[in-house]
Amino acid sequence: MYTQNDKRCSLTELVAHIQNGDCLAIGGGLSWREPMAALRELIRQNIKDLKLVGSAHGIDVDLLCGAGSVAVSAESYVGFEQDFGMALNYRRACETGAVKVEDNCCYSLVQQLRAAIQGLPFMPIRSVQGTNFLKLHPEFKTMTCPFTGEQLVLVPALKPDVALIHAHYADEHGNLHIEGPPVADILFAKASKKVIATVEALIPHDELAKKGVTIPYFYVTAICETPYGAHPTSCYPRYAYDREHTASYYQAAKHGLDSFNQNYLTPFVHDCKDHDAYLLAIGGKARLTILEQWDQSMEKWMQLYE
Amino acid sequence: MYTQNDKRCSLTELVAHIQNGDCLAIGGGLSWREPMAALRELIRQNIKDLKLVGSAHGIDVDLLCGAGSVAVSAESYVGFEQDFGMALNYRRACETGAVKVEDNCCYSLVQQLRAAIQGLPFMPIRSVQGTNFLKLHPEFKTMTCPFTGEQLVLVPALKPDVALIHAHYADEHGNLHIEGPPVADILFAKASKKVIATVEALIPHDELAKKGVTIPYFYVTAICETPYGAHPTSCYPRYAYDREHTASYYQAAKHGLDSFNQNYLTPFVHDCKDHDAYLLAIGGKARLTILEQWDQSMEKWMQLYE
Amino acid sequence: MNNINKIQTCTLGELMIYQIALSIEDGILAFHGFGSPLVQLALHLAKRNHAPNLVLVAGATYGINPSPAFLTPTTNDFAMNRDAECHLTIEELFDLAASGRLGRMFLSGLQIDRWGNMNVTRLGNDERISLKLPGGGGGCNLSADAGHVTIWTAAHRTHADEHGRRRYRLANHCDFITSVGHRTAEGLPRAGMPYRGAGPDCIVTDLGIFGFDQEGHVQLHALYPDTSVELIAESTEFDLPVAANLSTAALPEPEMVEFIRRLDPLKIHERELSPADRGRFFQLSGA
Amino acid sequence: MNNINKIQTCTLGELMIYQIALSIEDGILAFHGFGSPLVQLALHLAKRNHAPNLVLVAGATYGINPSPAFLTPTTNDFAMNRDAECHLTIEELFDLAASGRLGRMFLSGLQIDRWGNMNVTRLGNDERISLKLPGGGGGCNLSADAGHVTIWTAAHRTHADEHGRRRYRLANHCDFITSVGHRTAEGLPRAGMPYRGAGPDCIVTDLGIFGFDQEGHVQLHALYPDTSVELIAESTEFDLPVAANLSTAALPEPEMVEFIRRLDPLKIHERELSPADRGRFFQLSGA
Repeated sequence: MYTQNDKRCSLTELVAHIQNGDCLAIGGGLSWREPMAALRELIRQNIKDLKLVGSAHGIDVDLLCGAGSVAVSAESYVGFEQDFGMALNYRRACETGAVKVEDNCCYSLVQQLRAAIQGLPFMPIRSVQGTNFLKLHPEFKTMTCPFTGEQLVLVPALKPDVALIHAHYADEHGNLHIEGPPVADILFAKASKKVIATVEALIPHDELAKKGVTIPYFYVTAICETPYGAHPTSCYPRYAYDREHTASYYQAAKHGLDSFNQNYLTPFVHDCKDHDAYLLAIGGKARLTILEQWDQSMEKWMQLYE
Repeated sequence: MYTQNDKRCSLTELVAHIQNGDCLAIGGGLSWREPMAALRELIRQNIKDLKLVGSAHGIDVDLLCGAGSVAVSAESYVGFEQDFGMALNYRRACETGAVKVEDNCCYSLVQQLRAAIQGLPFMPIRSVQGTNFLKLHPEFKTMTCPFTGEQLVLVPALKPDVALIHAHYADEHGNLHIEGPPVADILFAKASKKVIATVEALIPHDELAKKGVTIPYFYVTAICETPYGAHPTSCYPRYAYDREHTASYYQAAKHGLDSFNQNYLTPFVHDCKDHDAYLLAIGGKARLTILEQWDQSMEKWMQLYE
Repeated sequence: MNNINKIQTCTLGELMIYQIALSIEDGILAFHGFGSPLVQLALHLAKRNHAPNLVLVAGATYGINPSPAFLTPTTNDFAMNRDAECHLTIEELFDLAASGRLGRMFLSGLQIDRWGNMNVTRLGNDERISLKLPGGGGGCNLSADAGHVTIWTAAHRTHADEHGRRRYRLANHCDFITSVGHRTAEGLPRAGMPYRGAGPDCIVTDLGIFGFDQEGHVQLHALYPDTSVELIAESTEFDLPVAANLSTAALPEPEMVEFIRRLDPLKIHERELSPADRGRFFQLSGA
Repeated sequence: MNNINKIQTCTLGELMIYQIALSIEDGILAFHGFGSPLVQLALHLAKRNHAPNLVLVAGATYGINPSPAFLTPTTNDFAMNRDAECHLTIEELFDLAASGRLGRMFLSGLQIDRWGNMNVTRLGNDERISLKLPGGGGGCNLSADAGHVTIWTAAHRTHADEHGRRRYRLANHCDFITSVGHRTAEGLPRAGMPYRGAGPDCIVTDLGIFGFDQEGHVQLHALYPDTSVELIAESTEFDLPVAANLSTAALPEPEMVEFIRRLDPLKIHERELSPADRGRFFQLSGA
């Protein structure tokens, strides 16, 4: 129960809520509303040995794998879809054994989070049995249903240490507003021990209440105003996905870990002392304006993907 | 999956979706947004032997008990709070045995609905054990948790035959918008085999989408535009609770079932051929205007409760 | 301030509201359910005074930290939910309780036994219901899940009928156990049950303030200025241990009384009191 | 109309989209997941043509019945979700599946075995991962829960390496079973499992259209104008039964082709195809 009146803090303080070895749930999904600024700060703070849980992710998980921050991945998908294909840093880390693979499935994850939210030791599920996920998750159990005689899988409660979310708006009290798909963020917020959030803008409570509270304040540990905090992923309607930057990221990753270090991590993470420095490095106001103008015409929008 | 383009029908047709002996989930709660017009029509159609499930209810359940429509009550509360106290028709029907008492608890109900929504035979719950509800619900089972060794209660899936809801707005496709507390309506809509709804007003989809879709169309079987369909309960912000009418209802019930028949059921249900006739009987435009003007001043609002 | 200066007494209702409020810790999430004006007022009083960081969940609407326009006799009313900071759904509130995040709940009963078990379901037995009560809402679940429970009743006082029989509110036996206290229906100690919460720790009645001893048995903690151990014992069916440090309950400050009167201009909370109890007043110490 | 008159051929991608669309029944709820442009286009094509009452759930955004501005290479994009009629949450979509209300799902795999089991998790074994794939999203759950499953892959065709070895897409064995077909990882028949859904009933590949026989074994149903039983057998590791009524797959109408091209101006769906397959065209019968 987080009830302090003013939850604002610096990005450095925000990310310091994450400890080495934590189970971390990253909000957003694929190229949408990933808390990228906070993840870059996490890398700068050299936080390690994370266990990542989530559903469909891309550059967020791949970046952490490339930076060596991850010990275990229990995501259900990590990739760049038809955009660029496989997540190369993630793939390398899994194949070398640097990252232990504990892949999960979306609904199993949902049910595990729900068990935590409901204070239950487990939730039942019909699916999963018959697949090889049971080998990756020896903690799953089975039972014979006393009502139907069917066999059900019991997935244990999953209570991440920290949920890290990027939202559109917050008030000082920590109420969050997310526009568009919340993906698993609400589930993460309710299930996790701590919730830390970067937001595009802090606004007065009255204004936030009109937009609607997506996540009530008492779940939220700390917040940091971080405009463009999702870049290079999108935070519609404020800005679109930066495919061009992501393409350069992908090229850097493609030529191996050294290349990734030299051509991406160094210039865009380690050499940027903070988020403002990063925004300059990726092209500053000029670049951000292009991403913000996605809705000026269909042509401008489409150009972002060409 | 209800996918027809135009789900509008008459109140008579709407209510005809309910069959004798059905398990009926009534939306709203206490004096808020009860589907009263549809319940009056249900009584006129002489639908009988209903099993009612729900959380906190009042005049809706009491009216059906007074009309002899109910065989089983599995509500968790039926009363008039500090307003008038006990629900007299309900109490009488339970005490004579006309209505079988299978009281439930709010969270047990939630978990049973969730089991239906998730296609599971049951949901676990920690509470209930240690109380006498297990005697009223021999269908509940217990298990030893294979993770913790604790004893848990397993409550079976509850799939009402019909959920009957009064919402503020619908579009023709059946998307519903509810303002203010949805109570258990969303859970009912997802868990039930059929969803029928009266609404204050039908509006174009674009307008509805701006307000927000509370219940997606494909859950919804049929809809009927029924302005003031919640009267005498409230449908804020359109109109407040009609405490004066409810007081006369209560007086009629207080003097026994004959009095209730003669002084309430006859004039306000049986002698009203339809909802328009009912609106005239309760005082027509003049009375409704008073209820609509709750927000003109604090004094006007408070007067409604004096 | 002028109004406040004029306040020299408080009513029994205001005393009970204050005493219920004192049981509420700062920084917790607490829920007032419905049909409980004394508790609704107590939560708002607590939040305004010693518990500013209380997460106040309004019953029936599930609004958080609302500023009621005025107390209404039925809880699911926009007046009760005015300017809520945010909202829960019914399932979210109960999930919060089940996951150990509801700090305190407030429950009552037509029968309250020595272990804090309560009945709001029915009088009579399985074969014959002599009085069907409204039912417990979510009380059954919350009595197991909430961190702590405050019990209240405004009908502790009993009166003998012409045969000298009393129908006790604090009774030897619950005809039906709707919500659990420190012993289950089967007599098992609470500690052996996989509940989240610690059970009731406080009872506020029209006659006094009670706690629970180490066995989980009701114990008298404080009198009111106009009650005595004997009076209370007379209205309590079971033998009532008295705490070593028995005291007289503290009375609210005039500004608290003024706050209550402002929030409940229709005096809805007095409907919980017997007509006789509505006439009980206590001199405030500062007056 | 002028544009449509000019359309005399369709591409392999367009043929596949049409064939996937044909597997979609009207009036059901269907979900296209992410990373699957052929399927995304097929769902929109089906809804526009034979399945107007389809409840189309967009992958990643969970928007219902959107009108995409244009297909984007990454699915969780406002362009894909434009003007959605309403929205589900992630848990709601999976609940609908688990309660038997997801009529059809679309799944793919890097390995697809004769029973329709698939692998999108990894190549290699428990000790050593030789290729880590992105993972299955919700495919594992949905393969059990969805009413029916359409399998698709645009990489059925294999090419022998210098040693004459092939890496089969339609393979004897899945290194990891991510999603289940008609036999479980342990070889148990699907009918014995407490799944909601009936499993895969259709496979659309770059070489042809397949169904499943009564045993649940993959069976060739239809060729494309430029493929043959022999060609397909060569690229299939397991023995492939051929349906008695083997046919040639129907081609889309010109207006369907035009619709696809309008919805996917960036030709995102071609990224699923091999460069060689992007050059395959079929003469439309009406032309």
